[in-house]
Amino acid sequence: MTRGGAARAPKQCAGQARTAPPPVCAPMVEQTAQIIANERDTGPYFRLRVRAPLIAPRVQPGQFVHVRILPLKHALLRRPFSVFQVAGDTLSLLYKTIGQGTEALARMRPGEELSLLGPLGHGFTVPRPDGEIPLLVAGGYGMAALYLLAQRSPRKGLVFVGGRQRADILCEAEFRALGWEVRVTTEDGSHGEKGVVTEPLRAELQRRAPGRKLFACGPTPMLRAVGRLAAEHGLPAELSLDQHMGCGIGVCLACVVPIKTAGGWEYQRTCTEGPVFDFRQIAWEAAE
Amino acid sequence: MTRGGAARAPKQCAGQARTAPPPVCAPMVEQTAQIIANERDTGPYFRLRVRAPLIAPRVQPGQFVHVRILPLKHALLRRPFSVFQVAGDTLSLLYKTIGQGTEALARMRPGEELSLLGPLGHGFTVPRPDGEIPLLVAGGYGMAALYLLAQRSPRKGLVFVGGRQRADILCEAEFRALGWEVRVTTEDGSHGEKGVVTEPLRAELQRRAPGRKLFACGPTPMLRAVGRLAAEHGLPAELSLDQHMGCGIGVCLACVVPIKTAGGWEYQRTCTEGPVFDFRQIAWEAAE
Amino acid sequence: MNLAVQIGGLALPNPVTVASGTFGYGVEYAQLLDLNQLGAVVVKGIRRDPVRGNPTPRLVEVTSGLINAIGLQGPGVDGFIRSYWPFLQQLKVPTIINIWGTSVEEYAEVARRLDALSGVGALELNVSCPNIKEGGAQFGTDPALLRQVVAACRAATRLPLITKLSPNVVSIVPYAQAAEAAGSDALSIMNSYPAMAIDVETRRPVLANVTGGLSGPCIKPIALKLVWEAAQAVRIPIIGMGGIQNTADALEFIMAGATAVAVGTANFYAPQTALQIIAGLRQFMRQENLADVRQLIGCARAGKGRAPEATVRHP
Amino acid sequence: MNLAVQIGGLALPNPVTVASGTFGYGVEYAQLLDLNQLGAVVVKGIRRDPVRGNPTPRLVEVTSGLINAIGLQGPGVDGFIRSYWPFLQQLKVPTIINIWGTSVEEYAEVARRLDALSGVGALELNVSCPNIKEGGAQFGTDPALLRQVVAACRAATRLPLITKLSPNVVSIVPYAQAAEAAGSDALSIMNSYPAMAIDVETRRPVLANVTGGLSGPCIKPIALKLVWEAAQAVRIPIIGMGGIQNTADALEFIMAGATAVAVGTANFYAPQTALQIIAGLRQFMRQENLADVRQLIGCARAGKGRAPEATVRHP
Ligand SMILES: Cc1cc2nc3c(=O)[nH]c(=O)nc-3n(C[C@H](O)[C@H](O)[C@H](O)COP(=O)(O)OP(=O)(O)OC[C@H]3O[C@@H](n4cnc5c(N)ncnc54)[C@H](O)[C@@H]3O)c2cc1C
Ligand SMILES: Cc1cc2nc3c(=O)[nH]c(=O)nc-3n(C[C@H](O)[C@H](O)[C@H](O)COP(=O)(O)OP(=O)(O)OC[C@H]3O[C@@H](n4cnc5c(N)ncnc54)[C@H](O)[C@@H]3O)c2cc1C
Ligand SMILES: Cc1cc2nc3c(=O)[nH]c(=O)nc-3n(C[C@H](O)[C@H](O)[C@H](O)COP(=O)(O)O)c2cc1C
Ligand SMILES: Cc1cc2nc3c(=O)[nH]c(=O)nc-3n(C[C@H](O)[C@H](O)[C@H](O)COP(=O)(O)O)c2cc1C
Ligand code: FES
Ligand code: FES
Repeated sequence: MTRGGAARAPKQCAGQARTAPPPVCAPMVEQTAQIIANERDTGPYFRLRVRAPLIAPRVQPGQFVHVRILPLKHALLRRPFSVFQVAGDTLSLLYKTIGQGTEALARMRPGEELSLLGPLGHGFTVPRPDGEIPLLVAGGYGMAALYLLAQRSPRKGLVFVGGRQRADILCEAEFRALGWEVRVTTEDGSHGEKGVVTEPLRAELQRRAPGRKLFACGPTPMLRAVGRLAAEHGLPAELSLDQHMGCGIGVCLACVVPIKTAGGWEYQRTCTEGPVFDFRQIAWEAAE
Repeated sequence: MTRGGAARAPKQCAGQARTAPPPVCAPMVEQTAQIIANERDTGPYFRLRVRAPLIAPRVQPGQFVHVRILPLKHALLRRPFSVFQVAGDTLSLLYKTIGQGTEALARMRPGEELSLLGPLGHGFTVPRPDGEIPLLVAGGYGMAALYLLAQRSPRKGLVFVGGRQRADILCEAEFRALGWEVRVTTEDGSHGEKGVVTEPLRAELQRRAPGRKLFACGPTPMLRAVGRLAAEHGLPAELSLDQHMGCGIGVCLACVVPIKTAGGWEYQRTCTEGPVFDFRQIAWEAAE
Repeated sequence: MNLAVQIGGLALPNPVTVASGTFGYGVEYAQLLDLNQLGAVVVKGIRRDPVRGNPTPRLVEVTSGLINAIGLQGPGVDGFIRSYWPFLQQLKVPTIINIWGTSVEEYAEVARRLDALSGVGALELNVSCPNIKEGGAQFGTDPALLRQVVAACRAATRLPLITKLSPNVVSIVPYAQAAEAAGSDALSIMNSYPAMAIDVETRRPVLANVTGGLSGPCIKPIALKLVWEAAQAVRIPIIGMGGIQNTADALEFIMAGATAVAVGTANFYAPQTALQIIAGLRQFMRQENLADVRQLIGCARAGKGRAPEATVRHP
Repeated sequence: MNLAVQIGGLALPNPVTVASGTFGYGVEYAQLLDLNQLGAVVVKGIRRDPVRGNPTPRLVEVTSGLINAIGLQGPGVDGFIRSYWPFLQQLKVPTIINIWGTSVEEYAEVARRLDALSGVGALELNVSCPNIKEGGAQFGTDPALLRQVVAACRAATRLPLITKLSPNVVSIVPYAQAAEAAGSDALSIMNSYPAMAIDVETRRPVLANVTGGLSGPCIKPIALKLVWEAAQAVRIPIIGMGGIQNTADALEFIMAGATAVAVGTANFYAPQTALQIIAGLRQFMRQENLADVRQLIGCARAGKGRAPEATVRHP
């Protein structure tokens, strides 16, 4: 069941404490957004920039937009994408073409329009200047969700980026330009270290763990591995989960994940209570 | 029921005598056709030119192509259009935007592709050099079906063109350029005579009817009026009928019209036995 | 120009409502649209106790539709009253509460408890959820059981009762008539249709629940036919739904005999749909010179509409 | 690599057939594709006498589908034999003849007359046409009548019998079992689904027949679920159909338990569909290292497919 307490009028709540999230969060809007640019990055990855003045200025790191790709007439649902960058009244997405929606999106041209619903979801907690040192861990398009966090974080840290091959390593230069240290791994060794992204992370934590906090976005096995490392070292970790979505705004209950409660666990919504959850809250066992 | 006689291998039959049409006609092909040009003519009318080397050279006047408009993902059926002009391995359509298919078509650009099935149907009988003088009667996009007939006819004649307003009068100059006389009517009087297209036709036939043959394409009420005039004057008339179609190739039986038989009437297929029928064959009463 | 309609004693300011399970508890949409413009707010189905729902995946997109197997996750009557009723109660438009149970007694109990709330617009009895084994569909595909459920709820409350029928029957007529005879004030037609999808990569059903309910534009022609048939078999009003995404869709249902319509799946991808349809209906009535939307109800039946000649363009 | 399958004694060179009524009598498509590449040719439904069919409009396009009410126009048994059989007889692949009647006796008579033809592959009993009042649907929605029809045809012919079931039932299981018990060698699932559309400009049903049968990709998730359920309830093979338009669709049906599939509505807009699917199946089997297409039949059932981890890309 969804957590209660919310008959009051909806209000801003992104970044609010996780203990009692109301069913409705950051005031979202639906807005027609014109495409400014839509270009290939590397391999199957594209960067899309749109004008979305009602959404862009209010996005918190880790939040997402739910995009209606209008040429996709027989596929109805919107597609969720993390907001990658924000500049004035524009926002950018970094997306991977994997299916009919993202492929149709990749064919769209500047001047064409999308419908955006956003900003949606609970994002990452932005590190405090005097807080823990952030270690970001990204797999593939997971980078998109973490860039805004790095940019907004007053405390610089390390970024661990992993992928299958060189083309999966995104925005390395951008993170370095922000003054963050970047550690790259690829499974085929075509760029950076050969291996999976959690290996250099494990090494780093063995070297020095205290005072660090993990922030991760990527495939579920990677997130679970990050969670295990956090547990081993007693560190906090915020994980951004990936679930198929219907509405994106908390009504369809398609996107739920099992979250621990006093008595056991209950389903909470990735689109509303998430996509970012404290790793200790997630009842992984119940999801199996 | 569909008329029999056809277990033999399919063969060329466009222009064949109407008495015993086999169920399968002019060898049709399915072909991907690249758009060369797609531009507005007047008002809601567009001209589309495509490269279709397997179809264009074989088209007979009055035949049509069945077009799959690929961006129209949730609307499945092909749309039928008369072949307007043929030049080498290209063919042109003249179409009016009236619904989702034609509107999607109007948005397509040179270089994009359509799927064409054609040439389809039984067209008009091309006049003989020593035969009757052809009088063509067209309403709106009906012009499209008649142009090729005028071009291929060794005997020149008159063209009666009608429409609601000036923008509905298409390819007047092209018919004149072929050396045909053109009589224009518009319902609002904005071009040519004010009135409906059958009025100047009636006047012409009253002046001189014998040795004339009517060929018509346009809205059903116009076709029926042309049929009545032909009957009054004892003239032959070929009418191109407009029916909603499924397959376009004779299998779905959606496009049928009632055709007189010895014993009464039977349903025949507009896409296969038609779209052009001798007006005396049509059992209009049965269609009501 | 009158858009108001009556659904068995319940007055709706206009005929456009939303479909249960696609609009949460209303509050979630409050930021995106003015709920007070709707004909009514219809909330997600609730039963007596909280319900955890099915494992994920719970939803899969298919051609022009989606299949869901949410499993009626919900807070239960108490949770609903505590968390959502204070918000819903302050709305100016009626709230219709969709309820279900796993026994005749449970349906009646939920009805009784909601009867005690002040300000409820109507109860919609979901006897047709395709995703619940005991309860749900079984009540909607057996006319005798359907009659018992409706009668028990009828005895438990004086609130208007709307029975939401299953499409998964040979003919909707006996079910529509059973609900009417047992005291239902109105019908909702239709719930989602039992369906499934297989992932050819994993070679497994996509949904954790294997099967689910198909909704969206793909089912509209089926829903329309059921409304058409039911409207000729009963005297109580019908709320038509199934794939409605624009004004023309809503008009089709009204012309087939529905007194009101509900927008479901379209809320997920186009949250303004219901409001756009209300505006579209007004525009249609203006163009067609209609003073009262009720003139359109069932007008597609022979002898009720206009002659085919008198066509005009619609919005 | 084996693609051949058996449909109750009838050997098909591959599992991809076409759906009755969407492929005429085969001859019409002969210019567009090599019929001898198909699993079988299935012809439009015929009864004893010629049938004129319904008035027009007979067909309307809807979202991701179409509704037809052709009314089984056809030449009757004699007309069929005279006009089409000489062509069909010379094909290398089997012809399946779809038949119907308005009484049990008529079904049996048609079956008997076709039994006398040499070279017929199988008879498909259409007990589920939604567009015929007497005959058609009534036999498909009453298990007792269904059993009579199948038994009477069984007595009339030794040809393989395929019973084509109606989707318009609460559960397909009793119908599938009734057909099996009465001697049907296989099942075809499903026919089109009863549906309708209204023209909001004329305010009238679009189809002259008012209602018709919905087909195309919009019904695929419904058809798939019926195949899934029937496959677990009977031992006879199933030909799956409903909205199939590509290899993945066909694989879904086979993985759900169909032994063969039929391409219907897609023939109208994409005549190469069946051949493309055959090529697609070959490619899939090559990639997946499968020697026999029969390894895929029903593999989506628990314990029959592969583990979700071992995913690969399909064509
Ligand atoms: C909170 C969140 C943030 C995301 N951010 C990004 C991002 O920044 N960049 C990026 O490339 N991708 C991101 N994704 C994944 C992205 O939503 C999917 O890749 C996309 O929806 C695929 O659509 P498709 O039509 O191309 O694929 P299809 O497989 O054709 O889609 C079919 C259906 O499945 C859903 N779906 C398929 N894959 C996923 C997935 N991985 N996650 C969620 N739904 C899926 C689609 O939305 C659609 O409803 C994010 C997902 C979530 C939940
Ligand atoms: C033999 C023949 C030749 C034709 N030649 C021409 C031509 O040269 N130029 C031209 O502009 N139009 C022509 N038409 C009409 C043209 O086919 C329709 O205007 C077109 O199909 C409309 O499609 P739509 O998607 O825009 O309209 P919609 O109304 O959205 O179409 C919905 C469905 O109805 C069918 N439909 C709608 N109107 C017609 C119609 N008048 N005739 C047949 N089917 C229709 C569509 O094909 C589609 O299946 C011809 C029709 C026929 C039968
Ligand atoms: C995700 C989802 C959840 C639903 N939950 C309910 C429910 O709780 N109770 C109910 O009666 N119907 C429920 N329905 C059915 C809808 O109310 C509606 O009857 C159906 O979806 C058809 O309308 P549509 O095609 O416009 O969505 C649900 C539908 C969807 C898609
Ligand atoms: C125009 C049309 C005519 C049909 N005629 C018949 C028929 O004569 N006999 C029959 O058993 N099914 C008939 N059907 C049903 C199809 O064989 C098939 O079962 C149904 O269309 C579902 O498949 P599809 O979605 O791939 O079209 C017809 C379907 C269509 C669209
Ligand atoms: S996507 Fe609908 S509740 Fe999260
Ligand atoms: S359009 Fe199918 S038979 Fe003519």
